[in-house]
Amino acid sequence: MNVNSIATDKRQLSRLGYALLLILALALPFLGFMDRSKMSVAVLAGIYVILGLSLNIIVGYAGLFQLGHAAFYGLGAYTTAILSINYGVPVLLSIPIAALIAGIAAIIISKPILHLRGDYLCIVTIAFGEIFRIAAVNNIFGITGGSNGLFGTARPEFLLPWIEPIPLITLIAILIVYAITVRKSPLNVQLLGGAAIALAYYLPPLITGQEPLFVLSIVMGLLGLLVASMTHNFSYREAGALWGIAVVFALIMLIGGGNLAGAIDQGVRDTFKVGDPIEGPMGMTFVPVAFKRDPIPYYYLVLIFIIITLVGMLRLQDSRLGRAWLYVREDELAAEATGIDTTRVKLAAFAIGSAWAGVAGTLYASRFTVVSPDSFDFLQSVIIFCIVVLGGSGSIPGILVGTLGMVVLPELLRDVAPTFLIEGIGPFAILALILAFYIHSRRQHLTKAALEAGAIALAFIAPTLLTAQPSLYLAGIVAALVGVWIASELNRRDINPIPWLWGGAVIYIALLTLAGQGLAQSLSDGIHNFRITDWRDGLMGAAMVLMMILRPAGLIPERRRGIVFSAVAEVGEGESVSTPQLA
Amino acid sequence: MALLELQDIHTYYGHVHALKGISLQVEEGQIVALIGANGAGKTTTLRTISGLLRPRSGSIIFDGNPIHRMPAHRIVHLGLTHAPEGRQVFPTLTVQENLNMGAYTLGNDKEAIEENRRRVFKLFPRLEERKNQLGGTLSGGEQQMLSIGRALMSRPKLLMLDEPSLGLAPMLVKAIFETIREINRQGVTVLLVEQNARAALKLADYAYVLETGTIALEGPAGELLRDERVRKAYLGET
Amino acid sequence: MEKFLQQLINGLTIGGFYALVALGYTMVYGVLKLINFAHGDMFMWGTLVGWALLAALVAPLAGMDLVAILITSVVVMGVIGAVGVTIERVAYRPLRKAGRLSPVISALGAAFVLEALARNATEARVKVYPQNLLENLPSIPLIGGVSLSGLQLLMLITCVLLMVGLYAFVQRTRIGTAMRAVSLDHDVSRLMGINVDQIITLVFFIGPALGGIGGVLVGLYYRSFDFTLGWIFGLKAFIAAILGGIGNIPGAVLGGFVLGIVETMATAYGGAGASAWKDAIAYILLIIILIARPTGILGETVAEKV
Amino acid sequence: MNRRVLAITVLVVMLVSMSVPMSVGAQEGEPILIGLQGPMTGDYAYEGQGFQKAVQLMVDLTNEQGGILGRPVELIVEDDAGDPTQAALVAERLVDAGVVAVIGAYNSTATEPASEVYHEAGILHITPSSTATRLTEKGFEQFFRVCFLDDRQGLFAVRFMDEVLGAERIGILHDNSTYAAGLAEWTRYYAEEAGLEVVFYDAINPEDQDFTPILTNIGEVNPDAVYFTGYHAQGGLLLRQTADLGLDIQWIMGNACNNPELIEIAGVDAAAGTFITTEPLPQDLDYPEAREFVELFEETYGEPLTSIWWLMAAEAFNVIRYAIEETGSTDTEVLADFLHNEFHDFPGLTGPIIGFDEKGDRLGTIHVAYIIDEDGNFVLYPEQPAAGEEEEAAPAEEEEAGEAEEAATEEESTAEEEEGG
Repeated sequence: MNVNSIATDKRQLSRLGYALLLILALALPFLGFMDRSKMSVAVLAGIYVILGLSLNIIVGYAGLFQLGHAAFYGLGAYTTAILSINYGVPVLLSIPIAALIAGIAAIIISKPILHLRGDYLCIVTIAFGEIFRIAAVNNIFGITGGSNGLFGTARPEFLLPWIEPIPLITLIAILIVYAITVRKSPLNVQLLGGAAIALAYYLPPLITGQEPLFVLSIVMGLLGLLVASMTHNFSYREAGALWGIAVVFALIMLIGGGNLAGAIDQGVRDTFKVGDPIEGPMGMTFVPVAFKRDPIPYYYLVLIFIIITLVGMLRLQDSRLGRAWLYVREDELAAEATGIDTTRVKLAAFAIGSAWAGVAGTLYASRFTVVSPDSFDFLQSVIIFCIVVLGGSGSIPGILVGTLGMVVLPELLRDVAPTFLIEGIGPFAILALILAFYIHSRRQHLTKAALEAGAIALAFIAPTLLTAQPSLYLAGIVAALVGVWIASELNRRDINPIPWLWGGAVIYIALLTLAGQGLAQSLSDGIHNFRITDWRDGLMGAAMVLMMILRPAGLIPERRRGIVFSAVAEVGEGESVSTPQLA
Repeated sequence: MALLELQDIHTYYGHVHALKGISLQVEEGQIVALIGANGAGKTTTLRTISGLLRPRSGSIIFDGNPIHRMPAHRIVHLGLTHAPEGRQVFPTLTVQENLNMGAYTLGNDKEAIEENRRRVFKLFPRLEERKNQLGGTLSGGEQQMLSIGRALMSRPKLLMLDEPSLGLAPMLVKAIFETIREINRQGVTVLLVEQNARAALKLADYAYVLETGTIALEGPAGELLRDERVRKAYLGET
Repeated sequence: MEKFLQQLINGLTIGGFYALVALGYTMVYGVLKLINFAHGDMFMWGTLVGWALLAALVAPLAGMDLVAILITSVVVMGVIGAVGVTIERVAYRPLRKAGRLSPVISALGAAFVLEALARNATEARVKVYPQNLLENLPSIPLIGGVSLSGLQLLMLITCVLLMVGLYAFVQRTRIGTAMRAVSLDHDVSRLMGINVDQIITLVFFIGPALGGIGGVLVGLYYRSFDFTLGWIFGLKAFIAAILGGIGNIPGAVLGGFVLGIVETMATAYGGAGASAWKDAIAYILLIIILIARPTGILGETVAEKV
Repeated sequence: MNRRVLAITVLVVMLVSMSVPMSVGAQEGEPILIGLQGPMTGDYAYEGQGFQKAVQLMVDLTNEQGGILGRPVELIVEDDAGDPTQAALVAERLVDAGVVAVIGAYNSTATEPASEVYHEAGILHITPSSTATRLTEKGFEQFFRVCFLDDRQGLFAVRFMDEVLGAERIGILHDNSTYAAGLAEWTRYYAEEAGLEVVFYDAINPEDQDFTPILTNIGEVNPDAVYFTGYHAQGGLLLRQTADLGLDIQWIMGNACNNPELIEIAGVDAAAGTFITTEPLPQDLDYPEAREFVELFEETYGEPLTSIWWLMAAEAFNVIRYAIEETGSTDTEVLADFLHNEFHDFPGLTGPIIGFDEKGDRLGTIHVAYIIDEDGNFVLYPEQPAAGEEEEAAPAEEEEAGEAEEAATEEESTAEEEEGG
């Protein structure tokens, strides 16, 4: 067993993909269709991404069951709420405390049970999650507020040192980075470019006396840096371009700067609660700034944490500990044989994952200001678990997709009129999914698969087309699923399913065309009385079953990180590959 | 027509191509041995025949029936049993219950079961002494006896044995091989997988040598025993 | 003493219900090494179907309560057994070789589906069993003022009879032995000519059918239920199965009674607030057992690999 | 490669199928939008759906009569499932939809985060059923409630046990929900003040089916009366199992047990003789508006109006309607100012609304005691505790209660928040 044969992880999304995603994420609040409520959903989804990533350490990396993750998430949230409400600790400061408490709790709880078989571990984590919830409901130690939970967690607040030194420091930082970026160019070119950035940066606020313009200036400084760094050979031409930009910018600012400054100032005051300045040491002034209800600052706060989490996870994945997790996940006995302290490695996964869930809990508490036991019950644990597993255990893009499916989609489905969903676009989406999965699973014989799929599609669409009763799509969905099932059963038995499928489709169509009217009416009534929120859990459950049957490894499974303990592990049977050769 | 015939069998474990075109025949009344090193595909061959693994291509004909697509439990009904490697008796079932499971295909035919049991107890008197003990509490040799006895309970036409000598003391190995000969004499065809090539070749009528999923050599056992290459690679001679 | 005896009876009754449901868990776990999370919800469906049937039968069979209950029980066994078999076919069988995570997710998914169906069928409301069923069963006076109500006795007898029957089936019959064989090793069982899929189907019939009966009994005893019943009861029953040693039929029964009695006694003698902590007590008991004796009270000490 | 294509296909299909319908829901004319937020699904779905039925009926009636200020009224319903996270999200949705006022949410846990959203957005917000003290103590001038704080019910229950039943040793049982625990705490506070001896005080686990252990314990202590403050599902089981165990316990139950299902679950024989402290039942309200509405409700939906909270939700709508009509404005500040200062003696469905205090709490109280008779009906108990002082000096009483409230809060930290329903 060659442990060094582990290939490095091939990132599933290329760097470009990540970059595009980041740009999209940064720009999201400015997209036209994003209103406050959708931004709120985005914030919530962001928190779940962090949760999914944290659980991924435990489930995806170390391969351990954890169906009580919500307890650690809740522990973090309650810690923050209690510290904030009772002791006035600013929420951002409580992040390390929340992480620490969740992490320590994870160590205490998981240490005695880590040696248990997978499914026992699973049930113990469920039990722990329930104990947490019951303790919270019972107002343990009189600090959890019972089943209503705790009200009034503070929003994030921070002191903004708002005076000259800050722009100055920012400028210096930008210039240093700039100097490093263009360090191969002649000194005079460097100086010229730097002066351009400084000009674009400082001139407008200096001339107009409008300090808020520094916000725009930071953008300009970064833009200048980008221009400078884009070229390998930074020359007079690029420096000239910088000057051009700087001058144009300065001119625009001089003309419209006053209004712009006002708008920026207003924007900041609308979004944040800006307190009275506090005099600090060394002549500095601090402006207390607190979040308001507005989701956008939260969005960026959560985004920052997602990025921190992602970077941390990618680093962990490639670290010694990350490799140790991999071995433990793939083959615990073999890992132990190579000298890995498996208990400690697993404990580390539990502790790190849980601590990070605690951080997500802090973000939750400060966003929603209320923590209550119901928000951290078993269903939450399942949702987080599904985010990890449905997307593909161990896979980071999988978590993003999982969050979309488990958190974002249900929220967006609120908007969907059931009639439209079921009679309009929904059926085709479902049919497309069925056929895509179907053809995918029969890749070897594309023509045959297409013929079979065609019959299924016909059974799906034809009755509606013939009778002009959209509600018959519902019967069509059933027909399509039955068709897929029949096809797979017949294929398994080496019977050619094509005549059966087509025959069945034709009979079905004939029957529905004859008797479709009445059925269509009752189905239609059913659809109109259908309340999608009633069925959310059920649909979620059906999706879970379906997904597992069709893609047991998840939607975007982690590409095997190249660990093959040689064929032996799979062939088993005690046979090894060392073969004496016949002469 | 041979009792068992494999034609160009290919079997995969996931992406691992384990059997790369195995063809072999077992004539009625014979003892046929499959020998080869660890990982050559001996066990895989047996598991493919008995239906635990499904070959990706090729055909297996047993007693005139194609069985390569048949589920394992139906193959047993045709009279082909397989005593798996490593004495896999049911540890928490008693000896008697283990044997009854061997006769599962006979249904509720009490008489036939009783008769088969008597035959097995005759072959392995030790089992009768311990018939109410749990399978897991038997010694290694006894478990091997139980495993073979269990496979005989359905009165098979062909018995496949996987490494019956594995991990047994030399004395016991000898006794087991004696019994196999006795079983064969009673009219049961035997397909034997063995690492102990010498003993297997001595016992068998015909033998196949497997190497990395293909048949490298075949011939009457006596001839193989004298074959230079076999002696070098498998009999530890130089 | 009187109080203790009364509490013991209370504990035994609830323990009997746990035991009935635990049997299904333990059988499925035995043959598939799968925690059938949908089992608790199948049990709840037993209560639900039983409720619907009884409501329909009470009027035509007025005065013949026992007949109505008997018919209901048989039908519920069939229906819930069929549900179990269907769930196995749809949600578990395709995943037999898919690793450990996938069946867990699938099982949870199936549980959610069952629960959502029940919630919508009952409009998320408490449903009440028909009034005055089995009203005139005599109660049996024991020492002191303590008495065992007729209903309690009926429940206990039914539970015990079903369990003894199941145990005899598994221990004495050919199919039962085959079940035990399958739980030990699928491949070797196949080599014996056992149709493993059929045995699994059978297990997925018997377990839920027993759970369904348990559901009817719970409905009769408590007279009301709602769709959330399945999850809590299921979890408790699973704990009972682990307590007794999962995969072990007498163990599941013992575990059920132990859990019922421990819960009851903890509530009775645990002082104020203990009742609200009852579930937590069960979970803590589970964790202690798993740390101290992972194979449960009656579990064999055969080491099982991770 | 193929997998990625597949995954992307799936994603695109998902996105397409969810992005298209966003534009649905165009408006006609210029209706006044009223939001209703409540648990349409989840554990409290029954109550939430009742809210919707009751308020929708009121809206329809209003529109039949020509709307408010000649403008039609449109009700926008959002489901928060009783969950604070969802409550905040749906509140944002209602704000985005441009509602004038919001009715909801059901439980205090959901109302709290929603009230912050409405406060910042400047939208009139009335809860029909959230009774947590804290909600009105944040100084949100546009937040009101039409229900009563639960200290009043606790006081009433104690008076009833003391004056009417003549109990000396009482037991109190709750179910650990904040509402029930809070009511239990208040009851204990007033009981001790009144000199009653609380010989049993404990909680049940509402997820249980079997309460025989704790009932056996109560039987041992044998109090003169036991007050259960939890919900009707458990209340019914308690009564049933009391009878099954052959115990003789005089039960009194709080307003969350004011539901015919209690009797169904318990069985008439087991339920008979139980007292319920509650706001008056719709049919016992001596207000024509109430009776008319209750009848209309039954006529429209084919089911009786069983929960007082549904009536409270309709009440909240009437208050909003009245305020808009009186002021001729849909401006939140104007409406809030009107409700605080000029809104008096409104003929409400749940009794006359004397007014709102400066915190937004409803003034006065209306609790009465019912008994379940041999036929399984809730009947107004002929004897009620001397009520006089309470109704005469309601505002003063309110202040007094406020002080008592503070005292109790200091003593019992668990009594901080209470929840309705």
